[in-house]
Order: sequence, then structure tokens, then C-alpha cells
Amino acid sequence: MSGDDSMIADSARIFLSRIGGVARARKLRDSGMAFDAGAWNEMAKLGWFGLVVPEEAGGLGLGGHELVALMEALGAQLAGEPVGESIAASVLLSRAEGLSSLLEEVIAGSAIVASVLDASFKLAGGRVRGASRPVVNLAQATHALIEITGENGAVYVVPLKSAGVELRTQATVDGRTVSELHLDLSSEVLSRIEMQNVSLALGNVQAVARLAAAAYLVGLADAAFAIALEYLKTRKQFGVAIGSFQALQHRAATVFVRIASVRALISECARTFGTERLDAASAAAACAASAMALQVTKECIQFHGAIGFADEHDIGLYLRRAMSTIASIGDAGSCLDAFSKAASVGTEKISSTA
Amino acid sequence: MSGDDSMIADSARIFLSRIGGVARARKLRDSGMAFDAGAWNEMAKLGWFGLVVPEEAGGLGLGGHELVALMEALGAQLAGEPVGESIAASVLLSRAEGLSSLLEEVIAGSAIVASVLDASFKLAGGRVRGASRPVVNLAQATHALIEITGENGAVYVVPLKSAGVELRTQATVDGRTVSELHLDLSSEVLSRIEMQNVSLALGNVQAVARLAAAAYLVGLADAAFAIALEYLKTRKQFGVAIGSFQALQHRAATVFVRIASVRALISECARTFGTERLDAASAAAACAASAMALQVTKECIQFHGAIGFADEHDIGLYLRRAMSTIASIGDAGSCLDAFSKAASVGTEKISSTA
Amino acid sequence: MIRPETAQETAFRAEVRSWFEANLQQHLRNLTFRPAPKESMAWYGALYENGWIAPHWPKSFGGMGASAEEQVILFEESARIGAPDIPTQGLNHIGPLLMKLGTPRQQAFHLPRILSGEGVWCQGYSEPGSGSDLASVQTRGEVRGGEIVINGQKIWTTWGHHANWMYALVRAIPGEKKKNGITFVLLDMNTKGITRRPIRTIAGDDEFCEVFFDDVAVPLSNVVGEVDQGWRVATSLLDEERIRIGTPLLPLRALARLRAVMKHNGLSNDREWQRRLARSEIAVETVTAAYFQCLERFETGNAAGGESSYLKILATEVTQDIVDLVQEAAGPLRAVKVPSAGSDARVDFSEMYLQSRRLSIYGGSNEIQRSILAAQVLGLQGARR
Amino acid sequence: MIRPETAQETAFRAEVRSWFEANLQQHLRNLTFRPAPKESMAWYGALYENGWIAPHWPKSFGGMGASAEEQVILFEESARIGAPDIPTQGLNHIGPLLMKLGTPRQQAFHLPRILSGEGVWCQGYSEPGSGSDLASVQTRGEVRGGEIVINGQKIWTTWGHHANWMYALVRAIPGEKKKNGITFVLLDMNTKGITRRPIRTIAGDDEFCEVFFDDVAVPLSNVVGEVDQGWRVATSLLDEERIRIGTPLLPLRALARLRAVMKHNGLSNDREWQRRLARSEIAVETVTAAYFQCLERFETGNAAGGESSYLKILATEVTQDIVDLVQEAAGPLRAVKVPSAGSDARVDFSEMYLQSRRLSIYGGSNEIQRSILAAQVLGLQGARR
Repeated sequence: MSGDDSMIADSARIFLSRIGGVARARKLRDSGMAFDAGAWNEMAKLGWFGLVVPEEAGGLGLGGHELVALMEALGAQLAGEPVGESIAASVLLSRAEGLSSLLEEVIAGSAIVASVLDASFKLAGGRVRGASRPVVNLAQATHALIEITGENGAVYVVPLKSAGVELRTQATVDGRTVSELHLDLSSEVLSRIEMQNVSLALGNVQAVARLAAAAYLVGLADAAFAIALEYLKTRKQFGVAIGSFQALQHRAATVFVRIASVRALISECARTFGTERLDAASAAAACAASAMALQVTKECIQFHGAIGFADEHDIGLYLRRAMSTIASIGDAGSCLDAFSKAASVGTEKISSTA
Repeated sequence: MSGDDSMIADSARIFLSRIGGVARARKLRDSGMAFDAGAWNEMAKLGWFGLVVPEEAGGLGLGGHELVALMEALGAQLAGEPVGESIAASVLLSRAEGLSSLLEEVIAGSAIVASVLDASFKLAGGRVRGASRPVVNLAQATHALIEITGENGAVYVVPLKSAGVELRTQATVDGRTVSELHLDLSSEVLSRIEMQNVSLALGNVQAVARLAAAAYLVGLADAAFAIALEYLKTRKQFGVAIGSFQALQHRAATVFVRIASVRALISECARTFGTERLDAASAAAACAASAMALQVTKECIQFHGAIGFADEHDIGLYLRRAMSTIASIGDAGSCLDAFSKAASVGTEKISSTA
Repeated sequence: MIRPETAQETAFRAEVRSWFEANLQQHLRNLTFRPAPKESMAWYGALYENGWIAPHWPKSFGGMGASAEEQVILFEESARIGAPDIPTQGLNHIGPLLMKLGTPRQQAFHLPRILSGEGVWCQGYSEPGSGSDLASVQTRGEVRGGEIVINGQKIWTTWGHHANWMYALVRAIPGEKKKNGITFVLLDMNTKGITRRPIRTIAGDDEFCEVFFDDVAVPLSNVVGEVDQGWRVATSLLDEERIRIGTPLLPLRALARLRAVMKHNGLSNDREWQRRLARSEIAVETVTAAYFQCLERFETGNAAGGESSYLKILATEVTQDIVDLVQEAAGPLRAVKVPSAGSDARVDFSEMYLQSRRLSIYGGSNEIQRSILAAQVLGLQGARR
Repeated sequence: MIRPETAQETAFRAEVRSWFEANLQQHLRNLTFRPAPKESMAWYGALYENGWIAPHWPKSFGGMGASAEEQVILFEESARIGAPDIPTQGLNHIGPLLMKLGTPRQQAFHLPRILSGEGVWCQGYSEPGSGSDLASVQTRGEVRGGEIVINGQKIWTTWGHHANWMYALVRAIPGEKKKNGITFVLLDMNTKGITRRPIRTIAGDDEFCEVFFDDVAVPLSNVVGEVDQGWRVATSLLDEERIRIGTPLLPLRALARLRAVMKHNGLSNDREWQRRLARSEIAVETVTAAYFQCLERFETGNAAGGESSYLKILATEVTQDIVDLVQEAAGPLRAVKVPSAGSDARVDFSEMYLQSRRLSIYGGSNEIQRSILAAQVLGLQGARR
């Protein structure tokens, strides 16, 4: 990292530590509060939700590296707020017409716009009906971006306080929530988004969300491994530090290789921010980071032995948060399909050897 | 093992050692001779090709356990002759009408009947035409069992010396061969097999061949591991036996678990010989043994370091023979599909928890 | 199971299945968490009344004396109907140990109570400083007159807060680190001086607890074997214990969850997922086969010491592999905490996945089991840890 | 590569592609074995004439001074057209070492010859008793007057029978086992007293040879660094060497073979196989990313010692994973020895799979690399091997 990204990472690290770090994630989970409004407002003040919004539209005008740096810092301290989701939505809002006030609210933190793309909403007889697949953190959103397919298909903003909006919400293992969005309401409540090639822009929202989630997972895995490494160095069994056992050393080396290589991949993906390659790159990042984060956090629990399986130890929080973050990406199969599709239909192919 | 199976295993082990053991496999490969006629005739005298043929039909009248014991012994010494294939064909021949003289020849070793099931042969205008997928050891066969689909579909025996029979043969990495069977000949050359439910019997041939190949792979993997274990105990690096390194110990333990568990599975499968469960059981055995054998033989090469990668050391022969044996089973996907199908359509389900 | 059933076994399976259908209450089916003993006791008692609570115990001690095949049929049918987990420390661990090494009085008192469910047991082996290294027990047990007086602490005591009896290792001279000087005692958990603190797990349940001993006086008649000779007692049945951990029950349950999630998410007819399911089914059959083989080898005295470690590794890792697939099949629902309770049976997306982390840790971590295999079965010497 | 290309890089890629198409002879494309140097020398020479033979060498030594991106473009285009493997011991190992530690005379003599292909090198490190344990070198090198006289044996010398120069480690006092006392020498393979015996590999080619030294006299001017100080010389560029082993070239080639076998066996449109291919492509992008990162960290001096071990592990294991898929996709053809030479490009079913066994063994086994990472990067002390 160099420059803006390391500044963002440092300030995020300091801020997140100040407001409680990993202990905050535990406290929020235990209190059944999925959302820390105070923290959210402070994050807004730091400019995070406008991170990649052009300066002329009120944002910080930064790019992929800064997004990755911020998300890694959030993952390292298990901050569960929908920061990645907000940033992803801002990418579309800042390009659409007539949505500048909503964008301002997003940047200010007073609106949270979720992207609900894996869904089947239909417009017929002036009413919008349909349901989505489960979406992580949707319960915190004030608005949803949805796509209506079929005739008169378009992208719309739905205020979630409207009558006819129903969220079917379930708790996740880490204190977040996941919700299906059920709609049965008049189309007049929706605002149609006016912009060129809105479907492409919507794909871009998903790509940014995927890249953000992948970076979050790298930060999370890296922090979990730091804890496990410390444990390997200090915990003794049979009279010696367990980190002196070669079998564990080699497995720790494997964990290092997994984290370091996926981090390198995501750094490459960050470079594609704002280019056509982002679709393929973010799908690759999400696939690689998901598999890596599960493998790493499970192995870190195993390194801890019984204490790793106790809720009172932090190490288990990392696996559980990895689970909900991966849930936000969808399933591995569709992510691989997305990669194949994006890597082969883009005007520039990702791999020129294909 | 107890009784007939251990007798078969002991006599096979002694016989195979006497005729040269693993060194024979190497010699055959180096000489470009895929087939050792002398050994084959001696195997016939031991009664192997009639192992599971009823005594009244001239066989030994033994069953699944003896088949597994024999095939494990063959695998352990890398005997590459088509013993499993011959035994599989004998199962059908001994039930069909009018084929007793061919069966006699098979038992005597003067005929070798290959089962060429993965193929598309058609009968039209009095001619049989079509081609098969590649079949291991087919070049050694004197006859092929084929199934003709469509109208007048039936199972036939094709003498491979006939005009209009073409084998497209390629060498394999271990000195065997693999051949496509291409047919374009008058149907009068073929003998139609008369028996009830011949398709079922054909499935049974494939099942017996799969079980035989799986047992061969277990014997092969076990023998490879014995060599590797000896190497781990004697080879020194950094002044100590490499088998004292914990990382290698744990991996050796994993290899042990893999071999022992698949051997246990195959022993269960042997019990299904002659029952409807054999289809599902043999598919399971083949899938499990294939994956196990590759993992084990690769790991055994790795345990050896550079010498494991040299042709002059025997350990590499085990991986290469595993490859051709797995090739004889087909591909993993179809084997899994066969398991799913057999386990769910049989009158008794394999797993009663489904 | 792949092993063909005899007519008698098929009849037994049919009997088990219909009896389970008739006797297992609906609300106890397809639970994902292990219910607390008081909740599952109705089921435990029903099995007891029917003579099926201890399939692997000999008839002479009140068990069912079941064949290996009957045991597997019971596992398969339990997984099929989604029967709840029941306390097993008595049935699988201390019961068999007392049969072998207990005094006639200990046997007469405890064995019937284990069978009836009156005696619920926990194991007091692990301590804060000794997870994998059992021989480093520090809890002190001092003989004073006819009693042994215990001070110290145990941890990771599975179900310690539900148990009314504990079997534990204590040592006369604390600080000494060796295998002699350890005493194996049976403790009534209602004895004065015992405090328990439940430990919540990452799966959200209270699987474990900590147990503190403050001058807990236990009559010497509750010592198994001789005072100071407890190490031999504790290790005499390690193989038996690992075989009980390595039954196909857990992998079968994991498979049931995989099928349920695949069905819930519309993957039952997806070829890729069917193949993954087939691969998992084959892996479970491998566990069943290995279980049969181990039982037979131990019964006929053909097993190498430590060979049972292989079963523990196999069964736990197959289970973990299958729940990995459960997670993947769950897709966007993978983190959902509470199993869905729709019109269908409960569908668990995350619980067994999280619970299964312990499988490679408890009962002697899989690292320890691999070291045992390497040293005792493979003869790889000079273990440099 | 995922990294977006500059207009200049895109132009470079186009130039490389069309130059490769125009200059790489058809019979040298999609070879599966590494051709002997004399066969590939036409291609080597063409690259040399065009200034592309040593992308990573600085211009001051006659290299191309290519950027990391240009290097990756060259790898990708090489894999795309199926360019043959060329000798790399000179370009990747002894060349960079001489640039750093050679005398001006050594540099002036050898570097141009490496570039032109006149000097083909092999590495004389491994000995029968010392595979992973380099410091236990036993080959004797005795200083007599202005010469160092060598007796002993090397083994696993990659392409030793094709090379005309060797760089080797020898020691003054045999039997002594430590890191000093080792001398780093450059040997003309035509010197009297050298005998070579090729070693056939499990993939059927002569990848290695044994080299025997019988009173081989080498002028002292061929010592790199000081006599007895060779250990420092040999280890000074270990990181650089591991980075050269860890390029994306091998994984890219594996990917090309996977695509070819999928196409040959009708799997290109099978969804399950498309997903496996996608997963492999992503894994290769991970290697490319790690390669970029390592180059940058080493160039800017931000790398920990031993960090390059991670690249070696990653690139070799990704390659092995992909060739596992090649085997599975090959199905009944998986054991076919000679690549099919149909109307299409050659399709290799088994060769790279077998050849790839060495990847986790050579260049310091992956076990050694893991131990290095654990000790040097992760700080896990008291390595108990």
C-alpha cells in the first residue's frame, strides 16, 4: 500500500479500535443489536460511504485500492455494518440522474441503499410483485435497488418503509441478519433510475460489492491468523510451545500461502476498479477469498484446540463472520459462472491465453 | 481374510514373486511386450480365470472375497494381465447358453474375452458398424462382448480376428495398451448371446470388472506405501531418518487411513458378489479406490524426493499402473452417476437412510 | 450399509423403523442441537424399556448384545428418522470401563443406573494446562483416611452441568509430571465443594463446562483400580472409546442434513450436486466398512494398539467434509442461525457445521491420533514433535 | 492477467503475439516434453536476436529490462502459442548470480554466452546423500597450485547431459558437515575426468543426469567469491531462484492442457467442467498476482527473507492441482503415453501430470519451503523436524 490507501487503512484501524474493535462485534451480537447507529454516523463523517464517489458529487473521489484497504481494515476488526453495500450502491447513484439527494443521504449515512439483485420482481397492472433471495444486512437498509424484468423492465429504487414491503428476516450466526424482500405494492412508490446502460451499472454495483466482501474476508482471515500464530507461539503442550511441532508449522505455512496469495489477487482486482475487467476480477476475488477464508478460519480454530471451540474466545467469531460475509456473495457456483461469463464476453479478455 | 481367500492370496503372492514380481512388470514394459503368454498360461493352470465360475461349469466356484484377494495380490506386484477382465466376462459366459466352449477356452487361457460396453454399435442392413471408447488391455483379447442398441438390440460375441474389426491402439505409461474397437462387418460373424435379462448380466460384467479393478488398486497402493514406509525409516537427511519428521509422520498416517478405509469398503463390496447390491457397491468401490490410489501413489513419490521421480526406482511404477487401471474404470463422473443410479433404483437400497 | 442383510437383519430393520416411528415423539425428531438430558430422557427411557439403549453392551450386564450389523442398522435408522442425541459418556465410556475394571459393587451400583438414565456421566480428564497432554493432570487428590480429597479444576467437561456423576483423573503429588501417581475416581456431582460453570460453544450451545473442586471428599470405594494406578485404568479402554467416537452415526447425520439442504435449495436434481452427494454417500459407506472392520479386529484380537485412531480420524473428517458441502449448498442461507422450521422437516444450515469443528479436537485431537498411528501402527520412530 | 494493460502493454502483447506466430516453427509448438537444447536452439536464438531471451535481465548486461507486466505478457503469450521450454539454468540462476558476485572477467565471458545460447548450464548441488540438506555436500574440491581438483559425484543434475557448463558446490575437507568450507566453482563440462549418466524420469524423458568427477582440474579463476566461502554465494540468490520457479508460466501451461483435454473429450460445454476450469483460471491469476507482488516487494526491499518460498509453493501446487484435473478430464485416455496428434493441436493426457511430480520436490522440496516460511516468515521457533 502507498498513499491514500494506507492513510485510509490506518485511520480505519485507529477508529475501529477506538470504538471497541472485535469486542464491539461481540457486544453487538450479544445485545441482539445488529446495527450500531453511533458508529455508523462516525463512519459517515470519515467519508467512507462516499469513498469512491467523485469529489464533484460530494465524495472522496478515491478508487479500488482505497476500497480494498478500508474493507480489509473492517474485516480485521469484524465491523459488521453494511459499508461495502453502501459503497457499492453509491457507484450507481452517483451516475444516475435525479438521485443526487439520495446519494447525499447515503454519503451522510442517513440512507442505506441495499442492492437486491438476485430476485424476480415483476411489474403488472401498475403493481410490483415478487420476492428476492436472502440478502445479508438488508434489514438495516432504508432503500433497495431492484431490477424489474420483462416488459418495461428497468432499475428502481424502493423506499423500504413503504406499505407493501415485507422483509422476512432471520438472524445469522454472527449477529447479523439475512432477509428476503417481498414486494406487493403500487409502482408509483418506486423511482425509476434514469441512466444509460443501467443494467451494466447494476452489474457494476454487484462487482463492487463482491470486491468489497472479498477484501473484508482477507482482512478477517489475516487477523484470525495473527491470533492463531500468537497462540502457537505461547501455548505449551508436552512442555513445549505447540508452534514448535513441525506438523503444525507446515500447516501454518499453508495458511500463510493462502492468505498472502489471495491478498495479492485482490490487490490486482483493485486495479480494475472503473474498468470493464472489474466484473471478472471481482468474481474471481470473491470465489478465491470465500474458499480461503473458510479454510483459514477453520484451521485457526483447530490450532487453538478446545478453547477455539468456546464462544468466549474471539477466534470463533472470525469463522462465523466469514460465513455471513460469504453468504452476502451468494453461492460458489454462480460466482464461478459469473467469472466464466465475464472473462469471456468482455471486450478485453482477462486471460489472453484462453 | 480367512479360508479360501487367504489361500488364493498366498498362492498368488508366491506365484507372482516366483515369476518376477514387480521386476517382471518393469521388464515387460521395457521390452514393449504388453503380454506375458507364459505367465498367462500358468495363471490359467492356477484356475484364476474360472475363479468365480461354478464348479459344474469347470470353475473353482469361489466368490467375491476370493476375487478381491486375488486382485489385491495382482495389484501389489503390478501384474498387468487382463485377469479381472477375464473373470468379469466369465460371469456372463457361464450363464449364457451355447457358449460353454468359449467359457472353457477362457478358463484355459486360450481365449480372452473383453467387455466393450462404452460404445455405440449399430446393426443395419446385415452389417454391424460403430466404435467404442478406449478400452485398456483390449489388444490382448481374442473376443469382445458388445451390445448393439436399437432395434434387434442384443449382446454379441465378436471374434476379434475377423475381417472388419479394427483396433486403434495406443501405448499407456505403464506398458499396457488402450484401444478403440472399430467395427464394420457382417452380422453373421457375431454370435448372439441367448440368456434371460442379458442387459442385467452385462451390467454385472461391468460391476465385477469394477470391483476387480478397485481391489487391484488397493493392493497396489498398499504395496507402494510399504515401500515408502521403509524409505521413511531408512533415508536420512539432516542426520536423522526422514520418518522422524512430524510433518511426514502425519501425512503417512493420512495415507494409512486412506488405504485401510478403502480396503474395508472393498471387503464389504465383496460380500455383495452375486447380489443385486453389487452394481452400487462396485461403483462405490471403483470411485473410492481410484481417488485413493492416485493420492497414495503421488504422496509415496513425494516421500521419496528426487529418487521417487526417477524411473529406475520402482515407486513410480505404482502411480503409472494406477493410471491405466483407473482408465479401465472410465471416468469419475460416470462412476458416481452409476452409483447414484444403482443405489436408488435397486429393489433394496444401499443406504436405508436416504 | 453395503453389507447385504440377512432376512433376520432385514426384519430387525423393519422392526426398528416402525418402532421408532411409533415411539419417537415428533418434537424430538430432526433436532439439530443435542437436547439437554432432561428433554431427551423420554426417548432414552423408551429405548431402555425396549432393551435397545446399549446395543454394544453384553447381555450379562443388561445390554442388548447386538451384532455389528444390528448396531449399524440402529445408527442408520436413527439418522433416518432424525433421532436426538442422547448422553453417551455412561454408555460408551465409563460403563465399558467399569465392566472391565470396576469392583462388583461399583458395577452393581452404576451399570443399571447408566442403562436406565438415572446416572448421567461426564468425563473429568482435561484441565486448563493439559488438553492433549493428559498425563500432565494437576488436580490434586489426597488420601485422608478412608477418603480421597480433591482440589483443582477440570475444563472442557462435555455436558458437565447436566451430569450427576463424573469419572476423573486426579494426582497425589501436584506438579509432578508423569503417568504414575494418577488416581481414577468416580465422583457424585452433588458432593459438597463442586462448582460448575457452563461454557458456551461457537455453535451457541452449552456443550461444555468448567468444574471446580474445593475439598471434595470422595470415599476410597469410588476409586477404580488402585490409588496412583489410574493412568492404566484411563488408557485401558482408549481403543474402545475411539471406536465409539468413530461410528457411522455422525457421518450419517451429516448426510441427512446435506440431503435436506439440497432439497430446500432446489439442488436435488442438479447433476453436479448429485455427484457430490454420491461421493459423500460413498465416504459414509467407507466409515461403516471401517467400523465393521475395527469391531471385528478388536473382537478377534487382531488389532494393533492404536489402530482405532484410524477410525476416529476417518469418521470425524468424513463428517467435516460433508458439512463443508452443507455450507456450500446452503448458499446465501449458510449463516442462518436457527434451522428453518417450514412445513417440511427442520433444515439446518449452520449448526452442525459449527458443532463439527470440535470433532477433530475432542477425544484426543486428530493431530494426536496421527502421531499415535505413526508411532504405534506405522513404526515411525523418533517422533520429533 | 487481471491487471489492466496500458496502451503500451497492449501494443507489446500484440507485437509478441504476431512475432511469435511468425517466428515459432510449427513443429516446435505445443510440444509436451522439453526438447533437448539442440532442438530448441533455433527458437532460443530467435528470441535472442529479437532481444527477448532475458526479459528480467537489466539492459546493462544485455537483458531486455522488461517490466513485470511485460514478463507476464511474455509468459501468457508463450503458453498461448505453446512455445517450447528452453534452458533456464543460465538465464535464471547462474546469470543473475554472476551479475551480483562474479568477477568482471567471469561476467564478460559467461553472460553473453548465456544470452546467445552458446553456454548451456546445469546446476551441481544435489548429491546422493544430500537432497534437501545442501550443506552436507561431500564432493571434494582440493586446491593444488592455481587449480581446484574435484573428485566426487553429483546427482539429479537437471539437463546435465545437455549442458556445457556447470556451477557446483564442492568442499575442501570431505566428511565435515557445515556450511563453511564449501567452494562455488564454474566447470567446463568438457574438462577431462567428467563422466555423465542420464537418469530417465517417471515421465519417460531424460530430465536429469548423474555427473562423476575424477580428478577434474578447474582453474581458480573459475571460483565465484572466495574459496571456502561458497555457501554464502549459493544462498545469496535463493530468493531470486524461487521467484523464477514461481512464475505463472507453468500454471499457464497446465491450464492450456486442461482446455485442450476438455475440448478433446467434449467437456468444454459441461457446466461442472466449466466451473472447474474457472476455478483453475482464478488459481492461475492468483499465481500471477503473487508473482507481481513478490517482484515488487523484492525490488523495493520490502520482502522478508524466505518470503519467496511462498511463491514456489503456490505456483507448483496450483500446477499440480490443475494437472490432477487434466487427468480426470482425460477419463479412459488418462494413461495414454504419447500425446494425440490429430488434426488439432497435440493433446497431452499424462505427460505433464507425471512431469509435475517433480515440482514439489525440486528447487528445495515444498516441505523445506514450508519449514523456511515457518521459521523465517512466521517466526515459529524451535523447529522440531
